Amino acid sequence: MTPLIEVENIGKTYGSVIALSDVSTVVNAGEVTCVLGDNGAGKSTLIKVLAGVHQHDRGSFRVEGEEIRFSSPRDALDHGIATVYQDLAVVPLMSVWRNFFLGSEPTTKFGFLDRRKGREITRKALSDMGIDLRDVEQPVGTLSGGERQCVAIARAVHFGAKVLILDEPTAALGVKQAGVVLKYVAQARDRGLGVVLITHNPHHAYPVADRFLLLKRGRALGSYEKSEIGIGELTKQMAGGAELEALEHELRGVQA
Amino acid sequence: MTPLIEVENIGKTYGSVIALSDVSTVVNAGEVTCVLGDNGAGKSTLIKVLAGVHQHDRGSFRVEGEEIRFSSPRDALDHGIATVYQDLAVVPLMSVWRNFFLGSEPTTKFGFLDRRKGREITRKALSDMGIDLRDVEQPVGTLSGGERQCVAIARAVHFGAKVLILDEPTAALGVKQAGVVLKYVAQARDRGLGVVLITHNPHHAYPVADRFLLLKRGRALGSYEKSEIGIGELTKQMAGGAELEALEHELRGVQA
Amino acid sequence: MTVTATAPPAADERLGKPRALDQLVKRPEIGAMLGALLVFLFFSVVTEQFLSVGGAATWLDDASMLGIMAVAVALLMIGGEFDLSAGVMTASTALVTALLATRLGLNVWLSLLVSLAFALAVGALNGWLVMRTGLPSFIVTLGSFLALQGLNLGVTRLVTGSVQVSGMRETAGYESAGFLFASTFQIGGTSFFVSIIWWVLFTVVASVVLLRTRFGNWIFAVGGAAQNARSVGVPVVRSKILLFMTTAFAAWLVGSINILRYASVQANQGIGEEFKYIIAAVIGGCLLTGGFGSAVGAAIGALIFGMARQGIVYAGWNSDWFQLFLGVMLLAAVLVNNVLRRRAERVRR
Amino acid sequence: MTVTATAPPAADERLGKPRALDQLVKRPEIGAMLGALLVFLFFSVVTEQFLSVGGAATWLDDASMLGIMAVAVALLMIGGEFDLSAGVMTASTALVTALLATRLGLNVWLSLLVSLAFALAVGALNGWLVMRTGLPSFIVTLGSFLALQGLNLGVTRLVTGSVQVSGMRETAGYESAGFLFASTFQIGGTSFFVSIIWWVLFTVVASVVLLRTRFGNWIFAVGGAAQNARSVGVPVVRSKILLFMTTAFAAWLVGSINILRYASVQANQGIGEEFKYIIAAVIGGCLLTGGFGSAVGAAIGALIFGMARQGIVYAGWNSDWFQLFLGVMLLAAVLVNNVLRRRAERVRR
Amino acid sequence: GPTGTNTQNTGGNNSSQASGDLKVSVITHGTAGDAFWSVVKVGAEDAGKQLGVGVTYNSDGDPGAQAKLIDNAVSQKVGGIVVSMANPDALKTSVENAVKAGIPVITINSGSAKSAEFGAMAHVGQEETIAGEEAGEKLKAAGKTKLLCVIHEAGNSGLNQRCDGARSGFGGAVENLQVDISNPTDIEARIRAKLQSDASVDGVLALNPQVAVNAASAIKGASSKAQVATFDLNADVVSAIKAGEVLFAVDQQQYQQGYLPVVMLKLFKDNANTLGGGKPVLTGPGFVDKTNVDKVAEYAKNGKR
Ligand SMILES: Nc1ncnc2c1ncn2[C@@H]1O[C@H](COP(=O)(O)OP(=O)(O)OP(=O)(O)O)[C@@H](O)[C@H]1O
Ligand SMILES: Nc1ncnc2c1ncn2[C@@H]1O[C@H](COP(=O)(O)OP(=O)(O)OP(=O)(O)O)[C@@H](O)[C@H]1O
Ligand SMILES: [Mg+2]
Ligand SMILES: [Mg+2]
Repeated sequence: MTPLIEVENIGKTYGSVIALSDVSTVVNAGEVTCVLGDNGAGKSTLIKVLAGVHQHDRGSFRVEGEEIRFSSPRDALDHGIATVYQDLAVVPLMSVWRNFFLGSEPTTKFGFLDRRKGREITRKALSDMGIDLRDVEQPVGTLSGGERQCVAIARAVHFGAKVLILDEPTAALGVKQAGVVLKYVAQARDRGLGVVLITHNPHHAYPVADRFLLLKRGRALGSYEKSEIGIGELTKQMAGGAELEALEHELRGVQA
Repeated sequence: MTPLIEVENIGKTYGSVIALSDVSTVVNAGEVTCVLGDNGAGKSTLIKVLAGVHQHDRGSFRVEGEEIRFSSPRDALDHGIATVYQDLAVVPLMSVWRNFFLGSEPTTKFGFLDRRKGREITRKALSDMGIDLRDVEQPVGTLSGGERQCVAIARAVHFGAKVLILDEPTAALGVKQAGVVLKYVAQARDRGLGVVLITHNPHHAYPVADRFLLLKRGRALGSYEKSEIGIGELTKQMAGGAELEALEHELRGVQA
Repeated sequence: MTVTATAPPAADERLGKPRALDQLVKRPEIGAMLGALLVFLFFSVVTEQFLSVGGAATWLDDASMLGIMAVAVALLMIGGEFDLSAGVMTASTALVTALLATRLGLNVWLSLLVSLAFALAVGALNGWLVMRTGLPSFIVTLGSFLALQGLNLGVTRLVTGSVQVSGMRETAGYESAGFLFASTFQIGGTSFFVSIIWWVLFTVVASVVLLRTRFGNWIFAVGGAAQNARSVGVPVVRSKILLFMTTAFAAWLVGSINILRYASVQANQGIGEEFKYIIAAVIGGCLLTGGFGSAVGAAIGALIFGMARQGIVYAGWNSDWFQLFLGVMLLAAVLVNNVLRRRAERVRR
Repeated sequence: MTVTATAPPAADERLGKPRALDQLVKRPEIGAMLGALLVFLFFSVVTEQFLSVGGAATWLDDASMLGIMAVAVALLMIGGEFDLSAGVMTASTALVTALLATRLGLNVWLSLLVSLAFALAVGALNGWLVMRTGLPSFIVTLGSFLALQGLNLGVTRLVTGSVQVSGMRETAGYESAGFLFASTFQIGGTSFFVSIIWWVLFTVVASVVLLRTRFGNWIFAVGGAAQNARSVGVPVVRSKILLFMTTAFAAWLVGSINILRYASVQANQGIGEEFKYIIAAVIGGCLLTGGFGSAVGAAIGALIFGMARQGIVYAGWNSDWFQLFLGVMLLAAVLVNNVLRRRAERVRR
Repeated sequence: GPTGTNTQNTGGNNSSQASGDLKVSVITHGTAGDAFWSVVKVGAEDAGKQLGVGVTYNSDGDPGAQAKLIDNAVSQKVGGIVVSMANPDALKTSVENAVKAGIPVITINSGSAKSAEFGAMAHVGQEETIAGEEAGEKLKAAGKTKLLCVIHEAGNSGLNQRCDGARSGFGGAVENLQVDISNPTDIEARIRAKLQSDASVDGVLALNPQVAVNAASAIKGASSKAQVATFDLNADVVSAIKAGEVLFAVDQQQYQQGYLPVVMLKLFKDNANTLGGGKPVLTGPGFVDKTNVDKVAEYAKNGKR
């Protein structure tokens, strides 16, 4: 079976800043690939290439075995790659349901927006995630950070076709909401989608992921199958090995 | 000893939205008060009142025993309350060091900006947090989410006087950086500061906090001393009790 | 299997009880409407002729031409861009039509078609330049503003030796084209210009497009956060270019109405008008930063403008102070509008 | 005890090696500078007199008056606001000075003081209204633009019966005030107007304030993200009001130079100029959305303007096409500027 | 005649193409696109073409900018300057500097009172005030009792002077109305509104042919009994005069205000001739009405009247 997405030795520079170099990984159908790493490690850059926001400078990028270079996010969407960005990609002044359907608006048979349908689906999708909004007509900008996150996730889940990419989806979420998101990730995987998940929380990453890609300062630090690594080792690797132990020790020291 | 901050039955509405009502808590010197709750529970609203961004509509708010109502964030700062906002409160187009010192610029004896000093202190404060920036002259807008968070935290820590308020400071941070922030929180507490910490991660909250304030839909759900509650119970309370168990069960079910 | 235990409750305990008035002011145009009502009442009371049918015909006429442009400019502003060349474009299109019809002897209808093509081309060029260079549209369209202004004068003088083109009345097809663009209709014995109907029509179409179509949704999105809109798959470049072309189309419409109605056009017509369009749109609730606004609001903004301009004349106030009255009146209207909108926004949340 | 193991490394492996040219273009003004150089070279080659001392005196003079305003407006724009009343303010201040001196017989110095107070008051009022109402400054200052325009005309006609005030040459203190504001100095046998010195001085002061003082830091902050700046303790309201007052001060300076140099002032002076100030600032690198720009850049933007305007006259091109040349030239300058700035931004990251 | 030295349509604006070495700079206060000044420009350029003189025409309504244009011409060391002085005070220094630099200056249109004082060689044209005055007198003679004077550019001193002149010439009640030349709908609507609210107005004096046409249709719209008179001509005004919709058009024959100074400068350079003996050379006003409109119509079409 060809992987849904396969990148090999991919590289990306912003002007003179090398944000990503020589990174390889695969995303298989029915599997979760988890990208981990420090702040500024290049995680968002990687998924922006996958999502068609930026284009890679070096290396190869294949979708279903076919060498590709997306010209726009629309292009990626049309190839079945849906993305939730870290900065959420919502339009603050627009209402919740209009944001939900942005770019994929439902229309009636006369070509007009089907507003009733739009509102209902949005309300349903959000309440499935445990978010009950007062009003899906309110501007997204007036939602709390976590609520906004949920809108973006609900949108990607609803429209996601083959690959679902999530950039730190649980960062701003409460315990319950985070749990719901993870459940969605697991559900999507079980429906046969390929999922790319970025997170800083090993407790969120470990239960759902099948493969871990560790980045550091733009380079791959390692790539592990779930069978190869335990949560303890993963956490240690995420924090850059030995450094964390010193820190934990110190934190405990201060507490005492 | 009078508490540094004391709020009693405080309430705040945005237009016809009641974001906060009847919430009481204290912040003592040398203690960490942790505010927990779902998305949209009113946590940010509470600390915005404490920080002088908004004003409360009802209830009483005392700083060092004195009834107060801040007219502006400057006012709060002058009372020794430094805040890191969830939306970071940085100016994207300005350079890192100018952001770091914004509102409290260092000047030479002629009244001009002391740019060398500004740059050096900024670089030092950030590298103390484990962030080594290429250039403190680069615009904050070009930093990664986590790097930006670190700038905001470093600033508040550097200028924080009596009370340090942090709204989800670890949300966007890597494991290592989160550890550093928690260390800072513990250090600040040990130096005798009062700290208000908002987080969704019980693993971050439990080690450092002395008191937990649980909010739900704008109301206090409970307030606990650390001695009164364990991390398991806390996590359960944060997720709204029974609901979580069902969810966890399901997540595991899906995984299997 | 649903995870959430709480179904969305019919009444949310976090909502204070909304007052009746607040419910009324949920629409974004309501502020401008009240502003318009104030101006209307004021001049109805202060002057005699303002409220008469003849009076209404006068200020509606004035408002209509401004209104067509204001609505188009409002769409563009919601889409996050400016078009400073919109004013001179009304003259350019009229000049093209007039020169073709009077000098080359083309049929008026054909001339109108050519000038429409010209307008759309300029609009597309504006949009393409803005998107291609990434420069603010304020600057790019300022360039086309100056260029068109120069062309208008230069070409007119080159061809006619004077600064105006006249003599449309003798051209072929003038009557029939004039009927469509510049005729009058009777209400209560008073003639109203057909431009008023164009205005209403244009506003309705723009409003429907904005609120009821995918393209309308995209206009809000590209104005509110173009980068984010792009990442969810909205064709940003195409949408913005279409908006510039819409403005150009409106300028063509106004230019055609003008040339057919006055049968002559002056080369420096339309200069300075572009700001009035923007002002009317802003009075009607458009944000200068894009992403928010309404077509109906812009039309009402133009109405306020028209009523104030003509009302001052009806009131017989010394016209030396004209601009002072206008300034004070606009500011008052915007302030009322603003207070109301804030209130509305509070409710909407 | 430090937690981090890695000290900031001298060379960061994540940085590609910067090219020499890229290093050169780090300053934001460099784009405008190149634009200015292009325009300069162009007219030096195309015309004879442009490069002469007399020629330089002419275009520097033209640039200086625009430049003083452009720099002030640039500060305001960096602070995130517009002032559309800046143009008419130059006429209002001149009118106040002239009316006081010629009609009430006040000493010129005293008249200048009064008009300065008037200017600062209007500036403060603009700023206060903007901050108080939360309306966009575009709209508020549009109101004051219209109001001042009306006042200029109305008061002038009321007092003098005509649309201009003249007769300054006979007033007390004209000589000494004229020396400060409107005298000339000799370089190579050619007289240069002292306004050029004022322009340079104003630019230098503005630049130092912007880059080297706390207030300058605040200007960037309130323009880039006012709400965020407020949360970290920047006095947003005070800063913005001060910026409006700075613009008003500059308008007073230009108005005073005008009235003392031309000894008369026309009521409709300055109308339309406000956009040229904004254009010059944008050419100089200011963002329309605030938070980014440079004072020196704005001064250079004014220089481009001055050179282009006078250069076209030197070239003897048909003035019918004047605006066309100007439009093309401005667009070209901005495009060059833009390409360079992008390059610079890539480096800066 | 000596035509054809320059066949270029845009006129002798490019000095390098002129056969003679005399360069004349015409600097007026008319705004670009103003109908009146357009004719002046055509006059000056025609003279340049015919006499082989390099003529450049520039204009700016702002006195300060106009002064800078004079400075510019002085630094170009042109052979002669023609300038209209709507605001003599503001131009004083610049004109005197030009004279000091040995450049002959001729003033046109307005500023005749200060012309000699500033050292100008001659003045061609007639004060706007006087033109307005005669228009006022003619309207009064036509039996009008209340006049509306339409200013299409607020603060333009030339236009204001015409209305002031009309006021003194008319004797009776004259009211000013301000409109905006860039918006014809607004012009028509405001005139209509004025006529609707004041039925006693029986004469409208427009200062621009386009305004005159708008005024005529406004009168129809308001079913008023007023009649229009105007400054300057275009094809529409000509046919309106024929149709009796426009009473008369003031014709300052401003073509000569552009043409004559170039001739005078040429003659001065070639033979040191002067004209007018220190007194202004008057070019108008003439009047175009039903009696002579047919004669003038053709020239109006070419932009020469
Ligand atoms: N548009 C840009 N221009 C220049 N540099 C950029 C740009 N975007 C990102 N970078 C730089 O590239 C590096 C990688 O950024 P990226 O956003 O991919 O990090 P990340 O791993 O997502 O970090 P975080 O966990 O904090 O979100 C960072 O050092 C960042 O400063
Ligand atoms: N400016 C505002 N206007 C109207 N409603 C607001 C405003 N700010 C917040 N709210 C509403 O008040 C409620 C509380 O918001 P708040 O930001 O305090 O939540 P929070 O607890 O910080 O959530 P999160 O964990 O997601 O950050 C939310 O429902 C939000 O929609
Ligand atoms: Mg990231
Ligand atoms: Mg929050």
